[in-house]
Amino acid sequence: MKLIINGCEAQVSATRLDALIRELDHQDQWVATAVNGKMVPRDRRVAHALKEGDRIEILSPMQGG
Amino acid sequence: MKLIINGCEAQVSATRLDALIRELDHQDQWVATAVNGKMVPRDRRVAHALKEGDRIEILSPMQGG
Amino acid sequence: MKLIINGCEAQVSATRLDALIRELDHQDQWVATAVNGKMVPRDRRVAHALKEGDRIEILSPMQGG
Amino acid sequence: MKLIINGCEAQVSATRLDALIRELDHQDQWVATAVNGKMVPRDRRVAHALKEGDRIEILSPMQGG
Amino acid sequence: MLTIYGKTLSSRLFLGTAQYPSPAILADAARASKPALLTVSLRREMAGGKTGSGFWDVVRELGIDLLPNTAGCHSAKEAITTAQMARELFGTDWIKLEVIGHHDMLQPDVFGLVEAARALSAEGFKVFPYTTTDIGVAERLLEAGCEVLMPWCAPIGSARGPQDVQALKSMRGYFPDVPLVVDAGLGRPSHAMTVLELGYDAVLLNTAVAGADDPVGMARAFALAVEAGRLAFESGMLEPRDMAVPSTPTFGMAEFS
Amino acid sequence: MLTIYGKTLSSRLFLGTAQYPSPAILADAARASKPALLTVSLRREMAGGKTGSGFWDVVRELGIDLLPNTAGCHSAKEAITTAQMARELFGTDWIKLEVIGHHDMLQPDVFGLVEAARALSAEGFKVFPYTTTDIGVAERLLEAGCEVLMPWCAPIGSARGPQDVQALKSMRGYFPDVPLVVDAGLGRPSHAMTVLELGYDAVLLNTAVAGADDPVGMARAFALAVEAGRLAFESGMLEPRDMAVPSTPTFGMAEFS
Amino acid sequence: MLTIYGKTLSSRLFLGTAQYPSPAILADAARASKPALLTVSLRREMAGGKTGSGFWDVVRELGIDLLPNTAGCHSAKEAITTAQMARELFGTDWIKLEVIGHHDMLQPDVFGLVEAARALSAEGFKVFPYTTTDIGVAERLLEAGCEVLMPWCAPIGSARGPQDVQALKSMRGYFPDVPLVVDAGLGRPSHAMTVLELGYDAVLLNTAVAGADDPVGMARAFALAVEAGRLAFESGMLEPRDMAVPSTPTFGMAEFS
Amino acid sequence: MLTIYGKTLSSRLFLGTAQYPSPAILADAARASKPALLTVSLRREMAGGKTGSGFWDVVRELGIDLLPNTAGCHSAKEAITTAQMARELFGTDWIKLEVIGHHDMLQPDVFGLVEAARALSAEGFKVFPYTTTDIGVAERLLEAGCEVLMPWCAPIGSARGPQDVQALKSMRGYFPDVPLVVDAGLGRPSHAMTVLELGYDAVLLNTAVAGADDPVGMARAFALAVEAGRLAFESGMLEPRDMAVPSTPTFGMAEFS
Repeated sequence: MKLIINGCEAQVSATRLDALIRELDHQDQWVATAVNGKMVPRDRRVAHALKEGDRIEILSPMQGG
Repeated sequence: MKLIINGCEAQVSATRLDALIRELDHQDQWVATAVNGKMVPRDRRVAHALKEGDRIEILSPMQGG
Repeated sequence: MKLIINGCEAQVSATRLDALIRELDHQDQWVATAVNGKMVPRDRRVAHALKEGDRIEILSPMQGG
Repeated sequence: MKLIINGCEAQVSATRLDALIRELDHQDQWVATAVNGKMVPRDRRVAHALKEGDRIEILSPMQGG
Repeated sequence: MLTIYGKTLSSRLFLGTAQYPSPAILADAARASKPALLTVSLRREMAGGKTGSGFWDVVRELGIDLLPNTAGCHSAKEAITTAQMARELFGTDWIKLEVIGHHDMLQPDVFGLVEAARALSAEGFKVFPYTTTDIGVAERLLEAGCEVLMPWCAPIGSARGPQDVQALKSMRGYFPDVPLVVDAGLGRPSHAMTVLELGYDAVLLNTAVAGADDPVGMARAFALAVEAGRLAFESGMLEPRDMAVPSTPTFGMAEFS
Repeated sequence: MLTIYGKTLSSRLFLGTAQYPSPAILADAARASKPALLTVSLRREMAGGKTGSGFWDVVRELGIDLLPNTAGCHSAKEAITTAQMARELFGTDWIKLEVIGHHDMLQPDVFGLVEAARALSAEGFKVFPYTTTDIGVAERLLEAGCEVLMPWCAPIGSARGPQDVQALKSMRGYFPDVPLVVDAGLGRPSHAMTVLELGYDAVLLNTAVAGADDPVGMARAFALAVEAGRLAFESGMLEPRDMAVPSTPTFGMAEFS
Repeated sequence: MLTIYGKTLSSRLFLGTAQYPSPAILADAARASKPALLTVSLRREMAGGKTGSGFWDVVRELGIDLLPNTAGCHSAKEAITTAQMARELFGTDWIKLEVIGHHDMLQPDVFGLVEAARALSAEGFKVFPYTTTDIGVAERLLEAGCEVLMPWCAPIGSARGPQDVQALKSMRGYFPDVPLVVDAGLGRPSHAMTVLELGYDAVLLNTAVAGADDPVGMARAFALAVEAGRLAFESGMLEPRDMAVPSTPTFGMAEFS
Repeated sequence: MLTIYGKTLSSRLFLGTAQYPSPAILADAARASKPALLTVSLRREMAGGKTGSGFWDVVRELGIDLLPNTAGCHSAKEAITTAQMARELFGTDWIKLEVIGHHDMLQPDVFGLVEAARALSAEGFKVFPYTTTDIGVAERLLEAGCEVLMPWCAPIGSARGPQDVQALKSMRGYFPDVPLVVDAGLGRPSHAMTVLELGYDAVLLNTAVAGADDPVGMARAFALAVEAGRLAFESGMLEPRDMAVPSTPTFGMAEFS
């Protein structure tokens, strides 16, 4: 299935958000996720089915002022 | 009829706004009027019937910065 | 003999500066002295004869900024 | 005779200051003169004999702030 | 020349009409300074049309265009109704829009201001908003239909002059083509001149003139200051330098040693 | 009117003649600003009286009183000889006395300045000393015979404007009856206006005008600024206040609630 | 001690974590200055959780409370979603709310800011709003549920220090009991000290420390400045005077004439 | 470390001893701020060595090096005799040289100052001259033998803080290797910090501490300010910029639209 992940098109096999995080080799507890502009909390990722063309944001801690 | 004119209670005989202006001896063209918080244009004063307790504002030109 | 001590006229019996300091009950090591606008060092007080009308300044430590 | 005129060495034939001004083709009334650091007024130039090595300053009006 | 809402103004000075020792002195101050606009307000009529009518006769005789204000309004609703009444009374759709947040600072309430500016522009008013140097607020006022902005440079009547020159510069730089009029906070002609030198288009004054020992002389001084400030802006001023630079040429110095 | 050394001056602006793009532009700037005095200097004559003679013809044609300077002199001796030569060359005993301490600041050398002022006053010169705001130095200059003081407000040519307003106020307050002319450091007409508002009697300018994109327009702007600044001083300005004060009366406000 | 949202803070310094030469230098700067809070943000994860993880390990080891921000958000919606994600990621409901109006000034967009503050407060966030000195905006932020205000004193990263001291004083005077933290615009420790002397409760810094030649030394200097500034405020400073007043007593002066 | 006349000083704070509520509070203030030097003066002894002897006992117990002054002297002659008496009384050849021009400004009389500095240096005194930022005067003081300069930054006791930062910068830049101590005019710790940030080597204070509501707390605040200001100077501060610059990286921003 084709998704837009952090602004870039990507072809993935995962069908749920928790699987996508694993497929991308992210550390589950150090990322926050949003799908199509809405946050998806960590405990809902397992239940969150992905659809063709979903816009996924995967964010992690960064320097800030 | 009792009205509140520019914040003060007053007993008047006029039943329409144009008559009130005359009764108060104001110069019709140098005042602007509002009833119960809404402006009443000059040409509508004649048609504007007053009710007991109406709050009337009669304003005239003043210094301003 | 009459002197002007720190701006005030005074009648004293001392004839030398070291004696004057004692007569005025000052602590010798905590005052500095001048006669007629010139400093008289501590070790010269004993040799310094006073004359009628000499202007004596006797100064001590004070707060300063 | 060799002089230093406005900081530059120069060989001149004039022996008096008024003659020097003419020799240098200056307008007499629009220059002020000094010899060896001292001003020589206009009316004294005729009487002022020059000596070998004199330092002559010939100044004229200039922009100023 | 300065053009606002399609009208070319005769000067870069707008003058308030309040607080003068007498209507006659107001008239003399206006004649001495030839402002493009006079600001006026409206208040409750007392005792048969007599209130301040001496004032009103004087102002009409001056024949200067009027800019009514909504001074003292603390909500968009009050300001809107006041503007509607001013339009009828003064016969102009120009309005100096003031919505004041709280008393002790007389600071614009930017939320009420934008709301009222939207409503009044929609009713065809030509709004002159009294605002701050906040650029985001300014953008909303322009979106609302305003074609001029009137930022304060210090609290009303404080006479302190420009308190944040950087903010004034930023606003000028961000809106190069919008007429910007400094309204409120000016105390001295040099304050007015300073903002004109920064490229501001005009100033609106009242207290600094009316409260001077000689309001007529001060009005004239402000008029000259505004003219000179604009001329200086157009003539390209020097930038400040850190080091001293001689004006008189050093070349050709005599040596007397 | 301003009177110095018994002579009443036609304006409160003194203008320098250096650094203009051309003598013609200098002439136009002078005509546009009508200064009371033009400052000039003298330098080594080069090549048969031709040096800067275009300049000199132009200056004479203007018919404005001249104030020769001793710019660039680093000792009392140099300044005294230069003043003597200037007196003959320009036919005036007025002299702007500059004794400069060191190059990079062009700061007055107050020791050499007082020494030269004493000597020149004794020779009958009318000395206009370029000095600092140091009040003790000013007292010695007055004792030496000076009847005017010309303090800097910032380094020459820095265009920074008044750097220490308190010091300028103190000097004005300490010498209420001495003509005080701010010389050097002014960059913008509002700077000149500010010192006139403080009660200073005049300003001397050069770089700020000659170095402007349009020297003629800038000269005019400074002339207006000086006129307006004096008028403001005489008209009694408001003092700054901390709190905001309404200009439009709040009495008689309508209630629409 | 300073208490915000019921939590007593260990210092009056909040430190940003961006722009340091290395995570190690950030850690040393934090140890040298002992800030009460470290600000952090979140960004797109690149390449398998490796992005800035060196940074993240360092920050966790420091064991200092975190204040996530919504830097770079240009709408309430973006800021709200970012805050929700930050709450989960950093395990705190404290959020530094930035809604930026436009790029070149990084000025708060006060409309988006108030909208986002209302929504986030309703969701239980403890909002630290990055705002201006606008008092009307501040009142709406407090109504929205904010228990602290973080006004700028100059544009972010400008290092200019307080540009409008009167406005800062007015805000402090108008909200005597609200914790006020100056966020953005500070360049020098003396700037931070100045706002503490005015009675501000704390400062938030980043560029001034991270961009110094020696960030660790500068962090320490700011920590001392903040401590000293608060101590000065509590110790009751002298008011400026116009006239000079001797410190050494003049009574009892000797006479040597 | 700061070294003056070959002696390394323990701090960059010099503290005056006048105007404290009591000698005990002076002692506590000195203990709280650990100044390198305490300034003292001498006055006419009254009534048998009792005058201010409580003060004198306290000062001796503190065991801090003393810097006697010539405060109140209006001529070189007075200052020289006072210095000679101070040397004997306090057992030190260090002297803070004050020659005051006139009362209301307590401004240094630079002519008397240089004259006295020459005479005292010739007698072996280590002169600490209280002077202005005048660079020509400073050069003469150095020629006279002074190895330190103590310029004012505002009138004594005015508490106004630096009035002409450009002049302070110029003096620092012109004398990179001479110890420069700001003496007089400081009112707030941030003022002291500002001059240390400019690279000044130390400050001398009195009124700002003694006149505070809590002199002991204020003394501590100044001590921290001086330490922090020096640290900031050595750590290389950011220069102010005109435009805003983001601290949080903008790279990797999420998109929620």
